Amino acid sequence: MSGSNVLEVRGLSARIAGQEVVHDVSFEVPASGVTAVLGRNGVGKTSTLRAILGLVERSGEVLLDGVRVDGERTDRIVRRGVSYVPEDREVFAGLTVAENLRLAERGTTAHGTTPERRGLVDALFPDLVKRAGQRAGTLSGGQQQMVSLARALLNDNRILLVDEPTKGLAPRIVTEVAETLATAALTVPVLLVEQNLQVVERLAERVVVIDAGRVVHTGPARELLDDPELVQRLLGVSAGGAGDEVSTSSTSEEVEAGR
Amino acid sequence: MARGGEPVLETAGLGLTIGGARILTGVDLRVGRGELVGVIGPNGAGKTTLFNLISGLYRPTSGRVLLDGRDVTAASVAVRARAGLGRTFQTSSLFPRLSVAENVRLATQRRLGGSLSVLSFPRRGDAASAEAAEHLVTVGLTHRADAAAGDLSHGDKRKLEIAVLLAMDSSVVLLDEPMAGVATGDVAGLVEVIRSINESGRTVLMVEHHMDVVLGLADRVAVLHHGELLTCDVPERVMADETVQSAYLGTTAGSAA
Amino acid sequence: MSTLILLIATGLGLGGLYFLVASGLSLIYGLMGVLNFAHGSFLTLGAFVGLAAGNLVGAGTWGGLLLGLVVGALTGAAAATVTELGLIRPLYNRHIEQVLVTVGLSLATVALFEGIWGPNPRNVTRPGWLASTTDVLGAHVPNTAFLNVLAGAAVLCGIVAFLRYTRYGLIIRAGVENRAMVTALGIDVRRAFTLVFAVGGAAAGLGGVLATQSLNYVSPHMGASLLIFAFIVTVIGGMGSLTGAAVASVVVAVLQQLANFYLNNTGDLIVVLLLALVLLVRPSGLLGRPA
Amino acid sequence: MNRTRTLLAALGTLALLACLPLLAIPVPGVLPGYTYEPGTLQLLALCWLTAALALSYNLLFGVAGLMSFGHALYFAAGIYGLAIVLDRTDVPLLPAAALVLVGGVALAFVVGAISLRVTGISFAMVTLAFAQAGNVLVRRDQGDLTGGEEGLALATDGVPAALVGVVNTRNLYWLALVVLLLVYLVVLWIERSRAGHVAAAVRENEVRVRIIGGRPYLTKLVVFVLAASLATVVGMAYLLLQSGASPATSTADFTLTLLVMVVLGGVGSRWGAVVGAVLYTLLDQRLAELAHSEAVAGLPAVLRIPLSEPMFLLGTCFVLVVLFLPGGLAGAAQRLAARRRPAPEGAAA
Repeated sequence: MSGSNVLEVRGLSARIAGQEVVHDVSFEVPASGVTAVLGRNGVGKTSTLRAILGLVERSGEVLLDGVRVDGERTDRIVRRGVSYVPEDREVFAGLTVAENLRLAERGTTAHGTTPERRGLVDALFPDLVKRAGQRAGTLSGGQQQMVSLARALLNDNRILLVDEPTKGLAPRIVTEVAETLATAALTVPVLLVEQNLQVVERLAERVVVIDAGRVVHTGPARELLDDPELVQRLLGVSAGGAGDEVSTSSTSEEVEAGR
Repeated sequence: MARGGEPVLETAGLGLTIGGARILTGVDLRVGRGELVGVIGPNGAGKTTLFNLISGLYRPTSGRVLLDGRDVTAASVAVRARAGLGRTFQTSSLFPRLSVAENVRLATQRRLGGSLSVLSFPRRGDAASAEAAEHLVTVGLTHRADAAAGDLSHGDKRKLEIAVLLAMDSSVVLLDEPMAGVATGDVAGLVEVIRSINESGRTVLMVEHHMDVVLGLADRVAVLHHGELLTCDVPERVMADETVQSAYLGTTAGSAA
Repeated sequence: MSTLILLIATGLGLGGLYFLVASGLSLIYGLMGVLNFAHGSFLTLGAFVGLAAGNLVGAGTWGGLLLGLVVGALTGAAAATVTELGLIRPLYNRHIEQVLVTVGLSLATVALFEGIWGPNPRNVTRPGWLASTTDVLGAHVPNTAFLNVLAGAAVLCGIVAFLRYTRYGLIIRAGVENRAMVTALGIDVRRAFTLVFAVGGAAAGLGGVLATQSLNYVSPHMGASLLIFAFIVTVIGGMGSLTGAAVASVVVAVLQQLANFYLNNTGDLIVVLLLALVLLVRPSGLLGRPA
Repeated sequence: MNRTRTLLAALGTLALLACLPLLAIPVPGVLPGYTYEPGTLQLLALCWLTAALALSYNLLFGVAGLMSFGHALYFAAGIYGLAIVLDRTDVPLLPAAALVLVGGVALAFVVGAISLRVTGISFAMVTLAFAQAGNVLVRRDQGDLTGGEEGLALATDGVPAALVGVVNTRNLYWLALVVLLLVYLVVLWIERSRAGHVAAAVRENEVRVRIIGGRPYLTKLVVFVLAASLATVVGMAYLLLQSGASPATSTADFTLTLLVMVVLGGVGSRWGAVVGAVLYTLLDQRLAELAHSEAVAGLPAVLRIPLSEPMFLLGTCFVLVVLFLPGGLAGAAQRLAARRRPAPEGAAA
């Protein structure tokens, strides 16, 4: 066991409605930086994250800082410092922004909320401070994603699990989300599920590729993204030039110029 | 329109707004008879919503859906299905505790009539069962005919969905990410099945992330982005379109050559 | 005119009772998806134990009634807590089984109550004022109606304030929307479940003692008969909607009183007809979210 | 081969049950006396009718997945309908029964059409409300039709003499057995029919049924009406057996006891429903006797009170089954068989 890994997953399987959707997945997340989980739609990336948290039926080992947590309930695992930013945001639509954030505060426990963290979140999301009294359901998709991220960042976490944070967002917002995540990743390791390869390129140092519920590739992000053939084979997307120096921000500028 | 003449499936100004959020706006899509149209777009662009509106699971807040020139906007899911509209779901949606054969037979039985009869029994030899058995042969699931559908592997479930689709004998078929969760090695076989469905004269509208599959199969490609239809054209032109490139392909994997 | 006022006033009083039962049902269903058949037993138990406690101070005194109300509410809360911890929690997320255990519990407890307190209704002694009436625009309105309306309104305000201003209220409101996500924020949502059961049980226990004052008797079956109307109220108001339950309680009870007087004692049937009508026009109930 | 054996076993059991009134078998502790005695036959006949009713409820709940809390309404409709027709008119038994059946079907159709607009828990509550309305009507005794709390005695003028009186309990026993067999066959028939298969499909995945062009609402309505009509038929036989109608059969509690029987036996299992119902009826009977026995009367209150309430024991027993025996008796039997089956293979290898 390596001491530099914050999270280790060994032989993890997940079942949904009695059907195994993740089979014997193993990988590590180093104690700093972003590790991206890649794979085509429906291969079990989301289920892997949810299995780590115990939100779906699972078997196998999950170690947080070398300690097994797979026997614990979801809320206990989260209180050990594992925050989750789910696919589709899952903000509480009927609650105000302030209430959404208040709900996420875990108090002054070991991995709870500190005044500094609260200040950081306020600084990171000035828009949310302005909209504190607004119902979260009336926010735009991008704003909801910010609420979801802010909920996770309020606490002093050991790791963030982030599921497709850019899904369905406009390119400019994608850039914003990516920048926010980059800032967050300076202080806490992130396990990121992402379809947008440019976001992956911008953020991730390491990648784990899943296909049909199994890990089929792990390694440095560069190595995968520089190899169009590998991208094509593993992810099923025509990656003509993932290695080109197209950054997220330049892409969004193109879009805006084009409109 | 690449094939056929008259549009068999048409949406006009189709839109859905939920609680002030615009999920889909003003989608005008015309699919000709026998065509295979791929629908692409980043996650959350509204592709599945479009399918739910066309198949009737959702009611649009604006616009119309026309099937064979007939306005079916107000028609129920079942009525549309009877009018020849079939679909699959992204995640398997079967009758988990019924057998594989029974899953298929329920569709053939519905089509051949007498579904609500308490006086007639389904039998091994009857027309509905015989046809169901044929479809199982087509997708290669005969050896699992008596297994409960819920016990199948993911790949076999996808095959079963295709068999049910064949059993419905729909003239228009909506495929929602048929490759989702299918191991890379099995993709080629499934592509052939979809091709044969299309070549038997059925119109296919297919949401798919797997670009090679879309480019290899589709007569035309529709691009959805933020709930709007950016374009719908032959693959070459869609791939060359700058707006599409930056909006979708650009943010996915760089530009296609 | 005075008859109409009397009927509306007694209807409002009855509505207060219905709401005390329906509020708990609605809260529990909204958060946990459980239809609690044993809710009537919480009411009956609260009534018997509350009255017994009140009699220690003195039957028919205000002090006794006050103590009875407090003890009744506490008893209901305790019974509900034990039920949640012992029977509902082990069947986490298996809604049908959860309904089934509450069905079994209701059958068993009613029988047990019969065994302990006998199958027949027993008269209760009320404080003098509660046994008399007050003149309102010529109508002799039973004073229990005022007490019931007051209690119903107080419980409504109390629950609304609890939901709006406390952290547990926040957790419950969030849990109604998305339970899994509440858990994923590091919150033990099961504690909120137990609390909701306890709050619902307290309202039912309170309703039980109040019902004895209105009916002037206490019986092992009073919970079951009130429960059926509470079910109807919950469906008409919209499953899981607290305000819906409040509105429907008043509508159902007033209509029932009017029909009983003007339409030859057909109140119960009219209520069922109203239910059918609501289902035909608006299957999700008056204030329920459309499916 | 296996099927033939099962069929032979079933026929054998049936023949034995049919011969019981002619035999003198004592089953101490279970039956009150020898099998030919009227008291015993009456209890057994009650078991068969309850089993038939539980089968009809299992069709609704187990096959179509419709949790109704108002099935007693159609049972009571059979009992009271026939009692009233025989009491108020000169129509002979068979035409009267046909008339009541038509009425039962119409009632089920109307109530089903309305309650099936909602699903799940709401459906349960709405069916309960309708049944409660029926109960209120029966108890209120409008126009002296139902006899209120007293109930209604069977008017025997239109009934064949062979079905009246304690001396003819044997015939009533056979009638009950025939009704059980009939209901079993009809339920089997419906389950195996095309509509039965669609109903099971609706239970599994309603959206998918709509996607393949089926009509879940109509399917559910068909099953609802069929199950209700069977209950009406059983109700009419029940009237003859008990030679009277009592308002207790129209209460919500009565439906709940049906639910208890079906869950006890195993939801969705036909023989489970039969065994559950028979077991329940016998237990109910024996526990009531236990309650009044001297052994119990001598106990301290903590033990005496619970033991003297059969419903308390049954309710508790039911809760335990739900908590610890998923699938009821049928589920337990299945698990037992599954555990036993691999053993011989292992021995052979």
